[in-house]
Amino acid sequence: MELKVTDLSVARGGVPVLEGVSFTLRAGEALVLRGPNGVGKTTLLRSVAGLQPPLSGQVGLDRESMAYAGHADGIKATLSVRENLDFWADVFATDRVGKALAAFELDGLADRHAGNLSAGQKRRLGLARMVVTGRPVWVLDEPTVSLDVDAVAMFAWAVRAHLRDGGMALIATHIDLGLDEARVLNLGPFRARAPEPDDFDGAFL
Amino acid sequence: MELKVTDLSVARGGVPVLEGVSFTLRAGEALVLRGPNGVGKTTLLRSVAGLQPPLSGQVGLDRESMAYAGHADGIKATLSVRENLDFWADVFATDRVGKALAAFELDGLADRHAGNLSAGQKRRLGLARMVVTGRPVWVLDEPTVSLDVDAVAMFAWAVRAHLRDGGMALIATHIDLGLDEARVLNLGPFRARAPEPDDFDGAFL
Amino acid sequence: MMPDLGKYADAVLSSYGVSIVLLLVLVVASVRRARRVRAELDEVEQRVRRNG
Amino acid sequence: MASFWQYANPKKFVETTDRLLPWLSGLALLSMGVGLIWGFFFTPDDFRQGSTVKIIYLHVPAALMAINIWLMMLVASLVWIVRRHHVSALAARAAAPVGAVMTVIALATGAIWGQPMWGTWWAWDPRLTSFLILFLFYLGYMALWAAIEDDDTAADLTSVLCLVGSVFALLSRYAVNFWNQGLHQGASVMRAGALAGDTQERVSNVYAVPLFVCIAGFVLLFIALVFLRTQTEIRARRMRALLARERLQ
Amino acid sequence: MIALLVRDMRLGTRAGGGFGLGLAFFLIVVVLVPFGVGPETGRLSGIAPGILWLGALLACLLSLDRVFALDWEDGSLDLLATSPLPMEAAVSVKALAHWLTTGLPLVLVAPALGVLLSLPVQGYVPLVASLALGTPALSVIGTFGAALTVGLKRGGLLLSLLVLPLYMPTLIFGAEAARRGAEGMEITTPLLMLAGITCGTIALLPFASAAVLRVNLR
Amino acid sequence: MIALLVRDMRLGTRAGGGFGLGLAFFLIVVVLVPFGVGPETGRLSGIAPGILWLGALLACLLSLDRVFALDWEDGSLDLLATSPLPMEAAVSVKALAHWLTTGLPLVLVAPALGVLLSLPVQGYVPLVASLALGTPALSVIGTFGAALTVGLKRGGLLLSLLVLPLYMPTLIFGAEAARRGAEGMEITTPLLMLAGITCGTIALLPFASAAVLRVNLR
Ligand code: HEM
Ligand SMILES: Nc1ncnc2c1ncn2[C@@H]1O[C@H](COP(=O)(O)OP(=O)(O)OP(=O)(O)O)[C@@H](O)[C@H]1O
Ligand SMILES: Nc1ncnc2c1ncn2[C@@H]1O[C@H](COP(=O)(O)OP(=O)(O)OP(=O)(O)O)[C@@H](O)[C@H]1O
Ligand SMILES: [Mg+2]
Ligand SMILES: [Mg+2]
Repeated sequence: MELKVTDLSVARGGVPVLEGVSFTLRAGEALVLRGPNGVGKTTLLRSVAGLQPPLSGQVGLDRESMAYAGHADGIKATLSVRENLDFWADVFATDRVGKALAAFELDGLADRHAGNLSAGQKRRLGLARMVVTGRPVWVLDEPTVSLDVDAVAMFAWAVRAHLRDGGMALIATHIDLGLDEARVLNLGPFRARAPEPDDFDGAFL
Repeated sequence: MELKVTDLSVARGGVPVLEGVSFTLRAGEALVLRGPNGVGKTTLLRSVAGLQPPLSGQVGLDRESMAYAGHADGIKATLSVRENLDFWADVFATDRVGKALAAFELDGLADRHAGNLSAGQKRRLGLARMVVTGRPVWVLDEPTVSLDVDAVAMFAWAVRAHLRDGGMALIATHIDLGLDEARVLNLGPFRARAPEPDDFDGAFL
Repeated sequence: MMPDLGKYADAVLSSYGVSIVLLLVLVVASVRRARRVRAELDEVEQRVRRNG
Repeated sequence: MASFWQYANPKKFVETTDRLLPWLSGLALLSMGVGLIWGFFFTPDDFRQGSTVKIIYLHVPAALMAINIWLMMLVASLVWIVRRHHVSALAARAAAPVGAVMTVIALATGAIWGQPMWGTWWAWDPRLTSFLILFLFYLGYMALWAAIEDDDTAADLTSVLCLVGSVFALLSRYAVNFWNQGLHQGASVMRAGALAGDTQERVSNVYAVPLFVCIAGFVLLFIALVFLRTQTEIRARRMRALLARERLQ
Repeated sequence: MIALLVRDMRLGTRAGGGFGLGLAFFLIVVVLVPFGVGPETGRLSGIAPGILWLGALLACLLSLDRVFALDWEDGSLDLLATSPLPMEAAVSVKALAHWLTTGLPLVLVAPALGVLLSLPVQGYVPLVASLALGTPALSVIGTFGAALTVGLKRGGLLLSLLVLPLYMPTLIFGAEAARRGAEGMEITTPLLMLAGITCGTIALLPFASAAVLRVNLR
Repeated sequence: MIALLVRDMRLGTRAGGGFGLGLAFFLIVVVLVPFGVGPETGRLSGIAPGILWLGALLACLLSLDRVFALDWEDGSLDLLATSPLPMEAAVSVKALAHWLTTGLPLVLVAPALGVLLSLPVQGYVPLVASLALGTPALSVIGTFGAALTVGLKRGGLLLSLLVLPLYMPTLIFGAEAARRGAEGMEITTPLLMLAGITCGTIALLPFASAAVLRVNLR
């Protein structure tokens, strides 16, 4: 299994932000996307995950094999940590809640209402959800925001375990993840150029 | 002017999380708070900023001299970047919008609706608000979340300028801010210890 | 023993019935919750004492 | 004896009420039983209302309690706001469901009574209407307690609501009176001459004595219930505190 | 699917979740009416079926923004969209959960409120029947409206505005059935129409809602 | 203070901000009533003042959760609390902004809707007068309710439950004034009472709201 992205162009708010992005991700590989603020990492990841249609280009795998985690975690404040994960385990028909809790050291917090977690603990819960999904491709947008050093190490460990099982990971980040084996793709060069001014066609651009 | 915090104990959700925190911050100094996820950094900062009453202990300055920026930025998606800052400039009765825009390189985005910014651009806008307030003590909770390397440098530069003007900064963070001159206070040792189990008094603990 | 309630028997009996049932529900609910919470607290308290 | 406020200590409160509760509940049971049995079996029918007068032994005590429990909650809320004694806030919380049930009883017995007397289950009489509004206040108060997780925050907010609500409940009483002049009896029980029996509206002694026994029974029942429920709230709160602290380690 | 239903019901019935509040709102609207129009029994009983239907509709409406907005805000909707659950199923389950927490309680409590508005005796069965048949349609249509407005911050009022015209046929037939019933007239025709509307919306609208939701997510 | 008012008005009138939606809701409720209760002119004109008041109240209620919830969610409220603006002022300004975007338009449009419900001619002045006097109280009381429920996710329905009983006196005097006016009776007493309530709430409630908000922020 491999994720092959060819010549992908993506737009946000009707304005093209990235053009001609291509990469291939094979089983057991991780790719780190880098680039300055506003270059279009979030937009690219949402397109890859199938949440928004790309302007042009192909994503080789369909959304059925991806698990996406964005800036927001989808955590229900009034459910306990375990209930939150149980729900996703049911939806994805897997039984990895115990594994996920262990991977992010959430056992001690399992019965706490998720609303009462600190910023970093919430983030850990959000990442634990990825383990629960059991999907081969993890699409992660700035996963280590608010995490302390230990938690970043947990995250790196979880990603490595996932890769070892033949998974893939596509991660956008600004900071060091401790995943030295991951390839890095800098998105700076793919910034969309302004189109010709008088190229006034059907798409108004 | 100095910020003298003596023997502060803070609680979250009725549970004490930190005990006996003391430090002094003099004009022109910055203090970085560190500690693992969930140790109570956010709680401490909110107490210092006067948003929640401490369990015991004193904060030497009143809230009138502090500007607080938490995990959420208070940005209005339907107002433009400039309108967002103008509002705070009016509330704090200052005229530093131009300076703030320049400090975080937001001039180019000034007329964009804030809802259409990327995560990092939003964060820059949130930090620009601190410049606008003109308050001497900046209380910042994980300010560099989602910022790229250049933006972190802008932030460090803005903090230095603030310190040079006689300001102070109290910053909780997990990552490196590039502020080498700042003192660091590790909150780990101040974790609240459990009181005796059968001390069943007015506060139920 | 039962007094003659005349044509209003329905009204009188049903109001007594409704009220007594409501009061009983309230009392029983209160007592049961009291028992449960007391037991739970004892258990927690013992555990804390053992660990603490 | 030091001061009354020592009972504001949760531990002291629990100990004291633990000793008092058996006596209180026994007394409540006794007086309610005596009052209701006396009223139901051993009082004559009214010449106008027939046997429906017997409803008075439930209706009037419940109605009085419904109002007075709200007043007690108001006092407890004030004590919490001014002196911040946790027991006081928890007592207000414990009393609210009792008050709501009393309101429901007053409404239900009134409705059942209304059918033979006024020919309708419900009429928009001011007294009845203000009871309905009171019920809404109870509902809102309890819903607010239930919705907020942090105990002290909930105590603060509900006591402010109780305060503001009391003012508005009073206002609505006047508004309702202005809006519709009603069918309902005046408050003759509480009137000075009631027992002396020299006014036209008096409740004759045959009815009054068991009625007072019933009222006493309801009051005692309320006190017993509030003690029990406040204990429960205190324990629940302590348990939450202990569990939270346990998680801290 | 069952997981989603269970979660939604659980969220709805947890503290602050809003179960029973639709009910309370219904109660309050009905209680308010006599204050607005005056307490005369004759006037009240004439408008009782209509007011009860209106109250049910408004209570439904008010709770619609809970259907998707919370899941949207915290990102769950993005995650659900990438999950194996087909969007149509998710939408239907959401509508069902909404009906179970809002519509059903309203149906059950409506007779009691009929008393407050002095609804004539023969009006109770038609009222309950029309509400039981009509409220599922209200939930399904409302879910469609909620899907349309999901991306908008505080779409609450816009949502009402969009959904109310869609509610019109249901309201007309429902209130008509209840009113005719109260006046002792024949009610099969409006009830049949109502049943038709409900079946039609349940069968077809979820596809529209799912499509709209997908557009809103990108 | 003026900055806050300007910002709130601007946010309210921006796309998705909700200005005019309260109005639309009012319109729709009033339009729905004839479908609910049947179209006979006599019956309608009898209940017209009450329905207009009820509609205004519900439209007000529905927009209340906008008062603080958005500012709470994005953290602005924390920032406002640490700003030089006293909380009492902030709360009053919020209430004023709410009235300007909701209450005032309702007052202005009510006569037009009176026509739809065949309100008698002599009823227009009392209706507008009672709405103009009463809606500020609705906004201030509503702001208190919004402050109480600000921390709760989707407190919308709970908010209604808490606020509606508080609205009762205002509604009774307001609707009574409008109704008596429509029947050509004396209306000074209810109008005076209404004015009293409005002044009282404006003078006192902001303190309670500010206190409650401070509690909710910690
Ligand atoms: C659902 C409706 C009703 C409610 C909420 C209600 C409420 C009350 C209240 C609050 C009182 C206490 C008065 C006081 O002593 O201050 C009371 C007393 C009383 N009610 Fe009702 N009532 C209702 C229906 C009725 C009906 C239908 C009747 C019978 C015709 C009735 C007969 C009485 C009588 C005889 C008293 C005692 C009055 C006295 O003090 O002498 N009530 N009710
Ligand atoms: N409606 C819009 N119109 C024009 N430009 C927009 C609109 N919405 C977003 N943008 C721009 O699209 C760009 C891509 O945003 P995106 O969120 O993908 O960036 P990002 O790489 O994830 O940044 P960050 O690291 O800050 O999260 C940004 O520069 C943003 O300002
Ligand atoms: N209602 C509650 N009951 C018990 N504990 C709570 C409650 N709410 C929060 N906590 C705990 O209080 C602690 C302090 O949280 P706080 O947000 O201050 O941490 P933090 O240092 O800011 O963490 P982070 O780096 O993850 O942001 C956390 O361990 C959290 O789990
Ligand atoms: Mg991004
Ligand atoms: Mg934090």
